[in-house]
Amino acid sequence: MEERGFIFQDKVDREIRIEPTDWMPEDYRKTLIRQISQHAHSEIVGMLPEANWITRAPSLRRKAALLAKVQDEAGHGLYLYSAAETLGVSRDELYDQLHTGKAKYSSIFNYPTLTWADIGAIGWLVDGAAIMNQVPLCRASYGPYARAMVRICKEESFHQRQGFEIMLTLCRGTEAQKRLAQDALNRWWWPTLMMFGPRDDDSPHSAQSMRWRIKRFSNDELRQKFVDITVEQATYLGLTVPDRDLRFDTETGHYRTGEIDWSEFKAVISGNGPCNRQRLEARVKAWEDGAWVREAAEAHAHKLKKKVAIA
Amino acid sequence: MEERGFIFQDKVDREIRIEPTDWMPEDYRKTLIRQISQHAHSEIVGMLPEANWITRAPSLRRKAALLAKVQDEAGHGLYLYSAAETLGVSRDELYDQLHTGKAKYSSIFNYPTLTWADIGAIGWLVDGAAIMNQVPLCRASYGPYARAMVRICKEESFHQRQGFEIMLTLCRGTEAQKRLAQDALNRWWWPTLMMFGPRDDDSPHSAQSMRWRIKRFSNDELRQKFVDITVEQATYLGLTVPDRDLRFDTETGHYRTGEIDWSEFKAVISGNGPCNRQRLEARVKAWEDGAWVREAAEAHAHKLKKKVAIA
Amino acid sequence: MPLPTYLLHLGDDALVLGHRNSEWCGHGPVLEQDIALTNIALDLIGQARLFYQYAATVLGDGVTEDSLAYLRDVYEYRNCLLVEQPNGDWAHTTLRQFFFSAYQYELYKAMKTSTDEQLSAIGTRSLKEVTYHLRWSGEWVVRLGDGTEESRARLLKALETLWMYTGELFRPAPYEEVLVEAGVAVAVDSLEGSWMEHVRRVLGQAGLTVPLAPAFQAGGKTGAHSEHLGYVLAEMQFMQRAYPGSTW
Amino acid sequence: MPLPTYLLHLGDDALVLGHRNSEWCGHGPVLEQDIALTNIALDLIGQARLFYQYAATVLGDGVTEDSLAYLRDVYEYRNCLLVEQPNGDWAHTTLRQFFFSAYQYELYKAMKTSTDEQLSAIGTRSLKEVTYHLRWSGEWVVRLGDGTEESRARLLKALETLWMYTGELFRPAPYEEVLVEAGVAVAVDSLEGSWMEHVRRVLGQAGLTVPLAPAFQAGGKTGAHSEHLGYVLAEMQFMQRAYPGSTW
Repeated sequence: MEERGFIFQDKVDREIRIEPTDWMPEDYRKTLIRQISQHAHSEIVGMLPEANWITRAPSLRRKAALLAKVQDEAGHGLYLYSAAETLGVSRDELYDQLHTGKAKYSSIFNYPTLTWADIGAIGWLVDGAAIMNQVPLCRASYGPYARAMVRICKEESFHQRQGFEIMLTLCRGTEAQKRLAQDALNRWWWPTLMMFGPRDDDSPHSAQSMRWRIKRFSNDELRQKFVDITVEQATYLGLTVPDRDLRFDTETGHYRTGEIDWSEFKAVISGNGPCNRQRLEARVKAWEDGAWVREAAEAHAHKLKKKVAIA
Repeated sequence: MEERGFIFQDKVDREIRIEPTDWMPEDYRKTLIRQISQHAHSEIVGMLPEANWITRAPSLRRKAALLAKVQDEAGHGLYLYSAAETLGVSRDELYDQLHTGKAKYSSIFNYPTLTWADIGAIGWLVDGAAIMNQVPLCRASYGPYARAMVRICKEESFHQRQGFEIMLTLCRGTEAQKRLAQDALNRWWWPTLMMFGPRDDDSPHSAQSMRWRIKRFSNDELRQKFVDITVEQATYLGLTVPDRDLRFDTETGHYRTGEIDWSEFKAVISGNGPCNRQRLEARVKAWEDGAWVREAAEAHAHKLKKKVAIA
Repeated sequence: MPLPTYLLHLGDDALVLGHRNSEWCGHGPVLEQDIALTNIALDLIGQARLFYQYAATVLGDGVTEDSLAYLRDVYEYRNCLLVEQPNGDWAHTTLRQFFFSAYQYELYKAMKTSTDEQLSAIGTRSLKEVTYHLRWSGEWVVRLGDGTEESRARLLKALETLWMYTGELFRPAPYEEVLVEAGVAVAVDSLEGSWMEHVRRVLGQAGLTVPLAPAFQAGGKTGAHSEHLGYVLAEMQFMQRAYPGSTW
Repeated sequence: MPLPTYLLHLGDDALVLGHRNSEWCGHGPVLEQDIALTNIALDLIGQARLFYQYAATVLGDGVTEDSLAYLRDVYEYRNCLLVEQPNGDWAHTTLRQFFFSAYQYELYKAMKTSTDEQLSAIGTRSLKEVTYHLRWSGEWVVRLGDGTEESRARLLKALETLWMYTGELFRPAPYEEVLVEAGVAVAVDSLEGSWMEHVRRVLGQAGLTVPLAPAFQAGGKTGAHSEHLGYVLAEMQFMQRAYPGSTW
């Protein structure tokens, strides 16, 4: 490794932030761009399943909270696209990668929101899992990324509490409401566990990312942490986790889950989830339908500039 | 008047039907085309306000009946376009006149259907008024028109009974249902009275049409007949006709209504009704969106014919 | 209870597709075709009513065809995903109808021999209707595939969009499996061969081939629907929900 | 009771336009504008809540902001027709917002001097929000009018479609007239001049002129709506209608 490589890794090891103007290995830059943009895309695509319930939220208070939440996600997308841009890639390039299917986004957003309880379940489970994944990233070696994550995590944990509270309200409610809550847990439980990625022995990129401090815990570690917390929350809610093999291991002090259906994970990742096509089409449609708007805004700005120059 | 003109009028006077191959005055032909096509367009445009409640009909039985009713109206459109075609005008020409706003349709269909009760009110009032206008046309001098009207009137009176029965069910129902029924009567009453056209002293074309036997009663005669029947039906339903000046004239044995707001009639006729734009746009959109379908059907038929010719 | 669930599944399939088709009423590309599609909608809603009425007698307890149609939420609906997909253009609508009618044709043919007399009677009666639906929709598939470049492109797009929903038609749900053993329900997995043959023939006439892509979408038959159904129900059920306990 | 009806009118206007704007959430042409329009939707829904909450205290008897929003049918809604019109494209949405914000700006400015303290407080608070809505939407009108040929054509189409709904904003309903005399309600007919001035100026900057066509559509303020509102309510009210008496 050449000298600047040593200096770079030394900084990383000593937890000194790498900044946009610092030298960095090409692979580090590429890995970061991929990771940050995937995360940004996930925020944007992730708006869709929740936005699906804005017009049908069951109370005005919930409607306002949901609108604000989805708006926050758009904001997260903005922070993250900006962080990615500091690595020398434009937002339009990143959109293009998303729209052509080259870039990925979290496959959890390829599941549909069928009932209002899904909004609770997403907040409780999906945001809960996201926070597990994201809190360590607040100390990521790349400065702009780490700083974006600090803001994001703060809002995410607010969303997570809101989601849990929606579930709690349902579970303290009528029989029909409890049924909605249980049905949502049934559908979201396993996909949420898959959010942590493949099993450690099947996760090739992890070692390098750990060395670069853009990953600090293994997939299985984070998943276990999530399971331990969430199973107890489910018990508190009076809901049944849809896993017959789930049991508490008194030796390790951890909950052991049954086997995850990795074939489903692979199917969804590779495009065959319930909503992959629908989500991508919605994003592409928004982008294409908006083309004339963006052109008009640009043309107007250009005319204004010319007028100012003449004056 | 030349001889064939005498023969024509003599036939008409003797109630002998004029058939497509018979000679007829150019004005008679033009008047018939205008009247029949307006009527056909009314059937087609008239599908829209009722179709608006098919997906929201309150019971499966009512949903099926409404679907069948709107389908009947499409059928009436077909009969009438066919009758008009016997006068030497094509369906495409007639559509074009509708889509470009040159041809008119009954202005009653420029009012919106807001609640389910409107479906009852349309059947009861609008179809009721239509029947008053149309029954005499079953004896119209032009054969194809008269025969079409016979079929249409039979179905219309079925629709009218169905509509009245919807209203009756509402009026025998809950307070909320009664409110829906009364609200619908409030909105449809005056527009229905306008369906009979301007007052006799303001209706210039009538005399000639009477002579040709394509009109047999004056607007005011038909309107009076409708009012006399309908006011009593409203009483039976327990509904209040929204006309403070309405009173029974013991001398004549007729109900006298208050003054009709002819300025509203003129506004709606001239394009400024609540739904004129919406109705026309819906028809034009259906036609334009269907262009590729019609082209494909034609292209396929053409290819088939060629294949048959070769074989 | 498997029988009422099975009846709901059959009724929901018919009702939801009938609903989708009825959305076209007044907006069809040709007046005659507007009438034809409305006719199919009417037939399907009629079939739904037969299944719901039967289910209502089995369930008793004040249940009616209308309470079944109008008072269940999305996760209680048992229709396959295919029928709840949005109408799209005329190519989507007619191809969806063709796929479903080809399935219903096999289904009702087999249902005629059900040991359940009422199902057998419904099968016999509905088969006549579906025979017409199948011919009508198949003719449109051929017409669009063979018509113009545009119609062909649109049909191809419809095929690419809808194909993935066809597999579910032939995957028995648990409530079906129980009833197949009892000779009551149709073993839908046994219908796939004839269906595929028919589809292959008609797509062939349209100048298309059966896609190789997997027809993997499933879930509707056990209550896991797409996001579209919720909007269908919100609209369809409004009156019964807003004015509960009323007679219409 | 004119006061609660007036409050419902004010709340319905805000809620229905907030609903329409919220339909854009996740589908905007630019991420930043998606956020901006969602913000406006949030403000409007917030304003609706203030009016409904006030109405609920006046009406008592277990009425809540949610029962007012979710349990009234279309003929009981008192919003003007403008706000219930479908979103159309970005030009329609921003022009509709501009027309309405320019009206709300005058409305709330006048409401600040209402003899009703609560209305006066709501007016003061909401005016700040609306000042931003007006600037944002006005800027879009100018941008689209001055932008490209396409954007100008679309804006013109939006103007032609929406203009006829603007007149209703300034026609007092009976419940307003009573309250104007009492110094409670704003005399909307007195706002038209300033509104027109503002509209003329911004349309001028966009290179357009105020249409000569009559702005004749009316009825929403007294419950005679267009056919669009029923669909809005069926969707919006689904949960409260399907699960009555629940806490959310």
